[in-house]
Amino acid sequence: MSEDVLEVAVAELRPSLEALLMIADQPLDETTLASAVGAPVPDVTTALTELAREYAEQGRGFELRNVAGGWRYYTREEFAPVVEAFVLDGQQARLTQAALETLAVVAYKQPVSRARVSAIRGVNVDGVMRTLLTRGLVEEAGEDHSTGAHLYRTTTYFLERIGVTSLDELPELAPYLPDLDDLDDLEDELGGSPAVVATGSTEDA
Amino acid sequence: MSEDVLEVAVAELRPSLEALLMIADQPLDETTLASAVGAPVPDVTTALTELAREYAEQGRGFELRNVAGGWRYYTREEFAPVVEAFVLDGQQARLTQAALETLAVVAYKQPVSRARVSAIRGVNVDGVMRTLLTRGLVEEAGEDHSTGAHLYRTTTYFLERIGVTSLDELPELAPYLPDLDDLDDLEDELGGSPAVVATGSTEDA
Amino acid sequence: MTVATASDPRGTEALTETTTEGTHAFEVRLDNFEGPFDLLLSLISKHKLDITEVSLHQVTDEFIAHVKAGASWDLEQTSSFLLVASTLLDLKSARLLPQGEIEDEEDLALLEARDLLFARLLQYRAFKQVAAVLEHRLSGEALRHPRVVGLEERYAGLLPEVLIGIGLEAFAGLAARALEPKPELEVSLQHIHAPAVSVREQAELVAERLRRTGTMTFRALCGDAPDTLTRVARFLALLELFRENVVAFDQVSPLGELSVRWTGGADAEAVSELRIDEFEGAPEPPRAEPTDVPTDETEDAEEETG
Repeated sequence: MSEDVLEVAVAELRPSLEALLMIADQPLDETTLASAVGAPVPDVTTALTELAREYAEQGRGFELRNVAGGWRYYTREEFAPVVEAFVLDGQQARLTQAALETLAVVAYKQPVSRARVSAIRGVNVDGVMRTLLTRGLVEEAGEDHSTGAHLYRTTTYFLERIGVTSLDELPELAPYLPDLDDLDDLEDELGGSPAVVATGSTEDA
Repeated sequence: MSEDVLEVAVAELRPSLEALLMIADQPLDETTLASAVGAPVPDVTTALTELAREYAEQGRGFELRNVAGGWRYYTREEFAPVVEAFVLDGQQARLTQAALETLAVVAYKQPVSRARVSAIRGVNVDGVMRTLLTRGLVEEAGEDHSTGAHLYRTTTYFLERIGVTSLDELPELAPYLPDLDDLDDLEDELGGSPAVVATGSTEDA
Repeated sequence: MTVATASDPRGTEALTETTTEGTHAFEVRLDNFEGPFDLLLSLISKHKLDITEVSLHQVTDEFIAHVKAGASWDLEQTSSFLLVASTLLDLKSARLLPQGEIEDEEDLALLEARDLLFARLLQYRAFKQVAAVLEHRLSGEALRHPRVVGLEERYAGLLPEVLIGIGLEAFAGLAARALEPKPELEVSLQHIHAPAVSVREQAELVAERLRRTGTMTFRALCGDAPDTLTRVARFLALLELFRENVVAFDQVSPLGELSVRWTGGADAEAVSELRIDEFEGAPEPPRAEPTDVPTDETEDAEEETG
């Protein structure tokens, strides 16, 4: 492999695209993909089309589709019943530990960007945030003035599910925290906008 | 397709699994998958193994792996540069030598007290253990009956991070040790010895 | 390491502000040794030796030199090094005696102490080796990124009601734990503010006491030490006195009570004539010099007196 990741050898174009699409949590357009792998857009388009054809030929359970200009993996229509049954069977009712933690951070830090939640949790939270959005527990809340990053807050559905009527009813964090001063330092260190600590700051959440 | 989703035809077992794995936001174990597709667990295991082999043979940019008790799609190692340049989420922070050694002792001696780990490493491990706890690599596992000391063990996340399904897959410690029996005796002797732990330990010298 | 701060709007396209780890991504890899066993092992392997009694003798002086150079380590670390140093010195001094059969309790205790040290060294080496295996696995694994993608929209509507499953208190606890400042790896700054303690002064005090009483336990010698640093200084002072051949150590069981015997002259002058090196440790800048191994080579040569 070339040391310059921006020049993926032709033979590796397809698997590189597969890798990118596998972790992308939303459709990716050809220009974005082309710049990520450092190949010309027409080559990327060809490669994507071939991949899609290959998956179909091999009867894979997923397909690669271009919807409204963006490419993304979808489950194949034929297997929708299996997926539906799986989704319906209740296994998915519970949130994963990662999702719960992310939700907790959003609840107490809102409005907050994904980057900030990632920094706090020490892991990338893109996928988990998407899950929380899908589940209707979290919603977008504008953009950060300085960075332009999307901000997120909890929803009324979240309040309903956790059993309170407003954010003010969430327990104070202070008793659970070792030392709040340290925390402030930490936040300065983490950069980004000044912390919006007040729990009641989003009136409509 | 059969209207009864709980009986996936044999030919459809593999694509059904692919579809489920594609929408899952966490690793799925063989039992869960088997009940979702209505096939016997051994068949599911075989199908998963074959899929994984197929992806490898076809040089896909992703792989299917059984890690920490569940199957999940991962991007293939070779394409890490492309993926990392794209997601910008940085790599997992490297662990220090101290953290690695402490983790190794916990992994092989669990459940184990801090004092015992300290005795083996010859240095205090309080700070390192806290880091490992914060990182989710280690968790508390009750208390020692006789001493009341907190015990620690590794987590499922640790297994995930080192890419194994269970602790059994860790390399044997024995080949690295001249005589394990002697050491067990030794450890009993050292067990919970405060010698190298407390700040006042110089008095024991 | 790819690092983008939260305020860096790079990559605002499809994946938006995906950024980085928390502050704990910036862990420092110290060149210091991970404790006395680590140091011993590196000294032994530096000389391409196997773990034997002879190799222990060969590295004893170097080990002691490192302990001295490490006077600005944190106190716990220093004391753990001193424990091993005392065993090494015991062994080395024992070898100077005519070799023979095990004569008394003392010899037996020394043999036990030696075996214990061997066993602990070997054990530590084993864990160090598997730690390397873990590191290899961790770094390999970090190159694979799992698919963590939310459910397709078409199925989202089918999802059952979310079950948060934990109470409000537990929920707040989760948030608190996530927001808790992450402990940096133990780069202790304690010693920077520790008052300087003169090893020479302590040596004089210790020597004077021993000369009067003949034998004292280390515990008793340190009974009036106001802090750990002073205890460490007294221990270092003892090592110096040992080098000057005016004290001997007795330790009945490994990690047991250490008693110190005066073997020097009986008159008070014996004390004042002693040559005790002062330790650089006193008001030094923080953070020990990062490369203690090679630079100490020359010092070692001068220290062949032990």
